[in-house]
Amino acid sequence: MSLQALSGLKVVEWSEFVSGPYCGKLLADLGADVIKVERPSFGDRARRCGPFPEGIPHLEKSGLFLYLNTNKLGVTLNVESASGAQLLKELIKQADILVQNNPPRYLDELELDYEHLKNVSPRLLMTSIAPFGQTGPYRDYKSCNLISFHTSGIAFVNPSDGVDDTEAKPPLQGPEHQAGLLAGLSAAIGTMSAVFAQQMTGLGQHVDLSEQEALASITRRELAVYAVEGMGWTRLKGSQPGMASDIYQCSDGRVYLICFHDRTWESWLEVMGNPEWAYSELFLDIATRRENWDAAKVMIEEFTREHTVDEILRATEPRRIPCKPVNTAKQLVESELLAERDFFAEVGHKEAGNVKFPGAPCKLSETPWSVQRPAPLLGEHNEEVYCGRLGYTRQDLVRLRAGGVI
Amino acid sequence: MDRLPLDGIRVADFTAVWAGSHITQWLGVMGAEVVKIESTLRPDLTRQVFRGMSEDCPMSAVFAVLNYGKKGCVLNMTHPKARELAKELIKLSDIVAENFGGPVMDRWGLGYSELKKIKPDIIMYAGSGFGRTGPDRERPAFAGIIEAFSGICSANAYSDGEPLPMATRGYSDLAAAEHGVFAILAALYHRSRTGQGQYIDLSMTEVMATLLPEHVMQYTMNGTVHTPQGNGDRVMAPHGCYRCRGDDEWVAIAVSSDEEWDAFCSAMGNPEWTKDERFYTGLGRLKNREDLDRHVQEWTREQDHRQAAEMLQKAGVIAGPSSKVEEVVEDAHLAHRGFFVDIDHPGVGALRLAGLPWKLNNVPPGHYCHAPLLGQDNDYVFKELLKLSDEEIARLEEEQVIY
Amino acid sequence: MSTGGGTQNTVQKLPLEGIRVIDFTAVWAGPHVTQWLAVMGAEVIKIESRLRPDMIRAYWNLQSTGHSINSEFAEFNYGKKGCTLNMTQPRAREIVRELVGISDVVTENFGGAVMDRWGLGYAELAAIKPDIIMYAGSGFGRTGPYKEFPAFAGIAEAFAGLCHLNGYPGGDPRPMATFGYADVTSAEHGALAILAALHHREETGEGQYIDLSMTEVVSSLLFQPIMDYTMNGRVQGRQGNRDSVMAPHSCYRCRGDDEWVAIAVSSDEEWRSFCDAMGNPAWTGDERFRDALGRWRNQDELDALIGDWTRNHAHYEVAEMLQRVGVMAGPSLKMEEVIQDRHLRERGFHLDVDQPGLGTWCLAALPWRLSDVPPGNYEHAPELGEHNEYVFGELLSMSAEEIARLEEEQVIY
Amino acid sequence: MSMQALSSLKIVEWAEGVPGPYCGKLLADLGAEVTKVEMPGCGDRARKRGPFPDDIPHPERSGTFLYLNTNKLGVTLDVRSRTGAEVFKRLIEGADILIENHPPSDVARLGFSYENLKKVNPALVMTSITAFGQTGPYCDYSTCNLVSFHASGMAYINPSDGVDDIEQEPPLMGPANQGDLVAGLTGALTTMSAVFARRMTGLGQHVDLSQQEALVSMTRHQLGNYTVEQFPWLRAKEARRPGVSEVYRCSNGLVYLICNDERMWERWVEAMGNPEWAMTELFADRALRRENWDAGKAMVEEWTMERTVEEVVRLAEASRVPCKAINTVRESVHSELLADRGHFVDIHHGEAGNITYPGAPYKLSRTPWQVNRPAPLLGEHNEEVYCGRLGFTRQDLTVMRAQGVI
Repeated sequence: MSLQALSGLKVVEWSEFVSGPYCGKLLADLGADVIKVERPSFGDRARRCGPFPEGIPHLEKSGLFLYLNTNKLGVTLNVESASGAQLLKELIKQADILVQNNPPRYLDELELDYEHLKNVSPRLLMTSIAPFGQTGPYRDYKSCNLISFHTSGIAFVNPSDGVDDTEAKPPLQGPEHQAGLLAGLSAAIGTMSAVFAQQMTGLGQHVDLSEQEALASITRRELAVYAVEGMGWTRLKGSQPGMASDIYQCSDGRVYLICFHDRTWESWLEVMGNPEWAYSELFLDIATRRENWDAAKVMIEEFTREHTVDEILRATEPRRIPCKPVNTAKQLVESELLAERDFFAEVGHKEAGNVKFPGAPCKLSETPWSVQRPAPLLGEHNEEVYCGRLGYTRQDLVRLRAGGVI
Repeated sequence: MDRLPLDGIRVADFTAVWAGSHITQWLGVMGAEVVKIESTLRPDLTRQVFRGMSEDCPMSAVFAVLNYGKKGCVLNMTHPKARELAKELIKLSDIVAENFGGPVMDRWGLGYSELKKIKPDIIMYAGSGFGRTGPDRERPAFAGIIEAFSGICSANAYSDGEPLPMATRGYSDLAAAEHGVFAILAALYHRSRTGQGQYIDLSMTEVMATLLPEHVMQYTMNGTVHTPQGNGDRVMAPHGCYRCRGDDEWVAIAVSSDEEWDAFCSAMGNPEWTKDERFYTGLGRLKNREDLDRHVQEWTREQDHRQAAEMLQKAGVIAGPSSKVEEVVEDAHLAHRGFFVDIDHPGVGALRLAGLPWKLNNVPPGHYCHAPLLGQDNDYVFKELLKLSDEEIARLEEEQVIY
Repeated sequence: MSTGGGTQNTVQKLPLEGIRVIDFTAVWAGPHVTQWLAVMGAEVIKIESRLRPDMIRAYWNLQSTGHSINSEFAEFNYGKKGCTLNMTQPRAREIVRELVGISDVVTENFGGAVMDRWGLGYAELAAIKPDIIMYAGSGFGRTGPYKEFPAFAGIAEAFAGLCHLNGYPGGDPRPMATFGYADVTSAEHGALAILAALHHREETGEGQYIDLSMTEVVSSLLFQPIMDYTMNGRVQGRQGNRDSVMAPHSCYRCRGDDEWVAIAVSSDEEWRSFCDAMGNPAWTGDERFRDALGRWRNQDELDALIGDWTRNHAHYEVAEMLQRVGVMAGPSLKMEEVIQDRHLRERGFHLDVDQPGLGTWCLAALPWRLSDVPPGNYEHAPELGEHNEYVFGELLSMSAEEIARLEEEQVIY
Repeated sequence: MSMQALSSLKIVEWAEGVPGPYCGKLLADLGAEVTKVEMPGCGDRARKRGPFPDDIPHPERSGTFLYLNTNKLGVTLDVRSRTGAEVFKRLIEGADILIENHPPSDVARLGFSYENLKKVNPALVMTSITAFGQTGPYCDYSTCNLVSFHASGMAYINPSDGVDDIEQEPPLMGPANQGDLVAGLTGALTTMSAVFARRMTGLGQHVDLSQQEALVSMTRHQLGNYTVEQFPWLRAKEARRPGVSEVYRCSNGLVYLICNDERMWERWVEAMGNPEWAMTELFADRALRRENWDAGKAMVEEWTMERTVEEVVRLAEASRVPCKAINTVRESVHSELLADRGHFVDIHHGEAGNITYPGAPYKLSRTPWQVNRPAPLLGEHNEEVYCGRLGFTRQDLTVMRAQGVI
C-alpha cells in the first residue's frame, strides 16, 4: 500500500446518510484515516436505503452505504449517553478533523457544538454540514434532496431548456442525493483548506457548510446574469436565448448534440447534407441562430429522427462535433470508454460479496486513489479502535454494549 | 489570523470556460495567487457569453462570476517566445492548471514531463471531458454531452421519463471543478509533507458517474435501471413540488414519517380527505401518491409559497419554497449568512455575486477581487515576477508575444 | 374454598378436563408435575401405599395431627385424588393395568427402574394402551451410567454447576434458595413435556415415553455460564447480588429488622432519576459515577453510599419511591411479607382452602391466570387412600365385597 | 426432520430479553413454528448481552440470544409505526399464539390489548409475561432478575442453609438469570394449558403471567411451613430448619451429600466405617439426628476433610448414598454422565460459528426435542415471512426498510 495523498490525516466522521459520509469518503479514498461513528444497532440511515441485492433489504448490503463508506473504520457509539459523549471526546482528542452533519440544535442540546468541543482539543478542525448552515433564520429547518434543490433555486431552472407547460411541469429536483453529494464535496474542499490554515497556526477551525449554499453556488451563472442584467429566469421553453446544446430524438434513442459555434455548425450541416433551410438568413451567424434556435432545433430533429444513434455518432465523431448518446446507468457501466479508463472499482465485502462501484473521479499520478477496505460492518472496528487506540478492555466493551453505549 | 489558507501558493492558470475557471477561482479565493493566462487571439470563451457589462468592463457576467479572485495576463502561446515566458512563470509557480479540448500543452512543450524538469515539485492539473487517457482523450466535450453520457440526463426527468438536460448549464462543469479543487488540495497536502509534486488527470464523465452511486449500483448489483422520480421519492409521500397561489410559484414538501404526516394534516386544518385510510400508513401514502398529490395541491393552490413553507417548517414538516433566481438573490437567510459577495467592477460598480458555500471561522472571508480584464496584470507578471525591463516588455508586445 | 373455587364453576370447563393421570410420583419433583395437571383439570389419581407413603407426608410432625397431611404435602398435592395399592402384590399390579387401560398419562419418579421390575415399563403399558403417555422423572435420566441412581435436587444442582454459582462473591458455593429448586423447575419442564405429548396425541393419536433428567434441566437453565465456558473457556464465579454490567445493582440494608431492598440501575437516564429520588446528595456528583462504566468500576464505594441512604427508609417505601420514577427496585420479601403482600393478594395468588387436618389455610396457587377459564382445581390434598371408593368402586366398578376382600389381602393397603 | 410434538402450532413472539424468548424457545424446540418479531435496528436487547466469543460484542454472537432463540424465524418490525401495526395484525391473524412481555400500559397504548387482538383473531392465545402481572398495584413496575428474586421471597431464603451474619450477608439473588428463566418456563406451561382450553371452545385466551408469582410458586414448600406451622423463615444459620442434606468440605473441594432417610443413613455410616459417634443416642433416629445435626455435621466433615472429593463421591455412590462434587460448569460440560446422555449439542451459526449449547432437558421417545435452525440473524426471514406468507413485494420491503418499519 503506497503512501497516499492524505495518509496520516486522522478524521472522525460523526455523520450519516449522504453529505457527511461523502465528505468522509473523499478524504478516506485519498488515504485519510477515517473513523466512522454510527448509532449502536441502527447505524447510518443510509444502511436502510437501497439499492439492495435482489431487492432484499439488509443492514450490511445497502449499495448507497457501501459506496459512501469504503475505506473507513466503523465504530458504534451512542453520543446521547454520558459514557458515549465521553468516548466521542476521547476519539476527537486523537483526531485532526471531525466531520459531522447533525442538526445544529441537536449539537447544542448535547453540548457537543464547536464551542464545547474546541475545549476538548484546541487544534480540532470541525466541519459541520447542515441543510441551511449553522447560522441564520433557517438554521433549524429540516431538509432533504427535494427541499435543498428547490430552496437553492436550482430546481427552478431545471430542466435548463425550460418546459413547454409551466403549470403541468413544476420546478424539478435533481436526481437522487445530488444535494447531499455536492454538499459533501464542497465540505471536503472547505475541510482541506482549513487543514492548511491549521498547518500555519496550529489552531483549530470550524468549517460551516450549508447545503443550500453548496447548490446555490452551482447556479452562480444564472445568479450572476440576473445580478448583472436583471434578467429574471422564466421556465417557459424558448424564453431563454438558446445555447444550442440539446437532446435530440433519433430513431432508436437520443443523442446530446452541440453544433452551435460556426465551426461545428458547418460540420454539422455537412452531416445533414447541407439542407437548404440552414442557409436562410435565420441561421447565418451565432447571433441570428440564437434568436431562431427553436426553429433550427425542429429542423435538426427532423433529420436525427431518420437516423439511429450509431449513425449520428459515426458521422459526428470524425468531425469532432461534440455528441454522445443519452445513456442510462446500464449503458454507462457497459461503456468501452470507462472500461478503457479502468474506472469502476470492485471490492469484496463480507456480507454483500463482490460489489462494483464508481472509482476515482480523477487520477493522481503519485498518490493514487485506492480501495483499502470495503465499507465497515456496523461496529466492525469497535475492538480495534476502543481497545487498540483508546485502551479499553474487552470486558469494558461487553459492558458498554450491554449498556447500549456502543 | 489574517492570512488565508493558500497564501504563498501561485497558480499558472491556462483554464477557460466553466470547468476550469471555477477551479482556479476556489484557489484564488482561498488565498492562492492565480495568474490567468489568455491571449487577445484566444480569450476565454465565457468573456463573451451574452454581451459585456460595459465599455470599461468588456466581460460577461458569467466570466465575472467564474473568475473573481484572479490576476490576468496575456501571452500568445503560438509564439515560441511566449512559451519560454510561460516556462519562466511556471518555475515560480506551485500549480499549473489546464482544461484544453486536447493535448495542447504537450504540443506547446509544456506537458507534465517537461514541466517536471524545470520545476520538479510542480502539481499539474488537467481537466477534460473523458480523461487524458483512453479512446476519447482528444475529444472536446461540454457539460451537456458529459451529463447525457454519464446517465444523469436519464435520471433527470418528470414522471413521463423523458430525459432532460440538467438544471443549470454547466452542472457537471461546476461539480467536476469542485472535485478538481479537492484533488489539488490533496496533492498540495502531500507535497507539504513529502516535497513531491504530481499530475492530476480529471475526467468530467467519471465525476458525474461518482455522483450517481445509487443508479450505478442498482445496475451493478441487480442489473436493472432505476426509473427517474421527478419530484417524487422512492420512499416518502407526499414528496413533491406543489403549485401555489402566485405567478408560477411552487412549494416543495416532503413527509418522512407518521408524526410529520399528522403535523402536516393539522397544519392544513385536517381537511376531510386526510382521514382517508389509504393515507393512514406510510406504505399506503406511497402507494396512493397520485391521489395524495392531487389533494395536497388543492390546498397549496390557496397558499403563498413562502408562508406555506415557513408554517410547515414551524410544524416540523420538511418544506421549502421553490425559489426563483431573483428570490435566491433576495433570500433573507442567504443574506444573513453572507453567501453573496459584493465585488466592485471597473465602470460597473458593485456586483452581487455568489460566493463560495463555506465559512471558516477564524480566517478572513476570502480573497474576492473582481475578475481580471484581459491582460490587466501584465505589468505585475512580466515586470515584478519575471523581472523584464520596460523595453523588453514593449518589444514583446510589439512582436505580439505579450498579446 | 373461596377464590380458588374452580370445580364449583360448572359453566366452563378446565383445559385438561377428561384427561386421567395415574400418578406414582412422590416427594417434590414428581407431585409438582401432576399438581399442574390436576389444577388444569386433569383427574390425577395418586397411588401410594401404607407401606410406601409419599415420604413428605411422613416428613416432620406427622404425629401432631391425626391426619397424614402436613403443609408440604398439601402444597404439592392439592387437586389430586388418592388411593392405596400395595404394589408388592401381583393383584395390585393387575389393578394398575386396568387403571392404565382407562387413563391417558402415567407418571413416576422412582429412584430406579422400579416400574420395569413391576412389569409396568413403557413397553408393557403401551401394549395395554397404545396411546398412553408415560412420564419418568429422575436425577440423571433413565439411560446412561447413573440411570439406577437415586438423586435429590441438591445433588443435581451441585453436579450441574448451580451451587458453584450461588453464593456471595469470595464466599463458598451455597445450596440454592429453596430446597428443591431443581425439583420445581424439573416439575414444570416435565408438565410442559406432558402437555406437548398430549397435543401430539390430539393430532396423531400417538402416545410416547418422556424421560426427564433433573441434571439436564438445571444444565439448560445455566446456558449463560455454560456458553461463556464453551465460547471462551471462562468459568464464571459467584456474583452475589451484583451484575456483570449494571451498577448500582445490589441488595441494600433498610431501616427495619433485617429489611432489605433490591435496586438495579440499567442506564444513565435511570441513574439520574435515582439520584433525584435520593434528593441528589453531593456524592452523586462524583465524576466516577457520571457514566455507566465508571459506576460499574467503582461499585464498592457506590454501594456503600447507597446503603447509607436506604438505611433510613423502609424497604417498601424505597421500592415504591424508585419504581414511581422508573427505577427497578423491589423489597426483599420475607415469607410472611409474601403472604401479606397487597399486590399478590389483590391478584388472588394466595387461596384460602379448607384442608382437613390443617383447617383453613392459605396456599400458593399456581402462577397462571387464564382470562376465560375457571381459576383451576384447588381441591384439598388427599388423605392416604381417601378416594379408594371412587377409584375401585366407580372407575373399576368393583363390588363392595371385592374391595373389602382386597383390603383384607392387603392389596388395597 | 421428523414430526415434532408441537409442529402444528404457529406462534408470534413479540418479546425480548429472557422470559418471553425462553417461553418461545421451549415451544419452538418441540416443533412449534415461532416467528420472532424484533425492533428494526436494535433487535432483541439480549443481542447486547454477553457472553460473546472472545468478549467482542456482536449483535449476532450473543450467547444469551443464540441459546434463547434457536429454532425461530426472525423478522424485524417496528410495531409502533402505523405500517408496522398493520403488518403486525396480519401476522396475528395467522397465529395460534402470541407471546409478549411488554408493560401492560405500553401494550394498551399501542392498541394491542387482548381485547383488541381477539377481534383480529378470536382463536388467539395471548401470553403476557410481565414483572408483576396485568393487574394489581404493581402491574406497571419494571423488574429484572435481581428485583424479581427479592420481590418473590426467593432471595430472602437464599442460601437455603442460612447465613452466619445477617448484616454482612444480605438476601441473595439466584445466579444466571434464574428468575427470568423460571418466568419463561412457567409461561410455556400456562400457554399450553390455554391451547387445551381452546380445543374445547375454539376460543382463545389471555394468559396473564406474573414473574413475581412464577418465583413465589417455587417457594410453596417454605410458604406452607410458614402458613401452617408458623415456622419463621429467618436467615441466620441456626434459625434455619436443619436438613440432613448438606455441603461438606473435603481435602480438595466440596461435595453435596444427602442421607436423610434411614436406609441411606445406615449405608453412609457403614461407608464411614461405623464411627462410634454415629452409634450414640444423639443420632439414633431421624428426629434426633435433626436435633443434633450441627454436631453430626462436624463429625462427618472431620471424616470428609481427610479425603478427596473423588474418594468421598466414590465411597458414597458405592453405597448408593446420593453425593456429587460441587462442580463448575466446566466439569458438567466435560462430564461423562451428560456426554453419555448426549445432552450437549453443537450448533453451527452463520455469524457465530460452532458453539456447544445445552440441549434437551428431557427426551420424548416419539417426537424428539431437536435443533432445526440456529438463532435467526436480525431480520433474516423478512423476505420469507413478509413476501412468502403475507404477500408483500420486494419493492415493498425496500420501502418499509427505508421507512424504518422493518
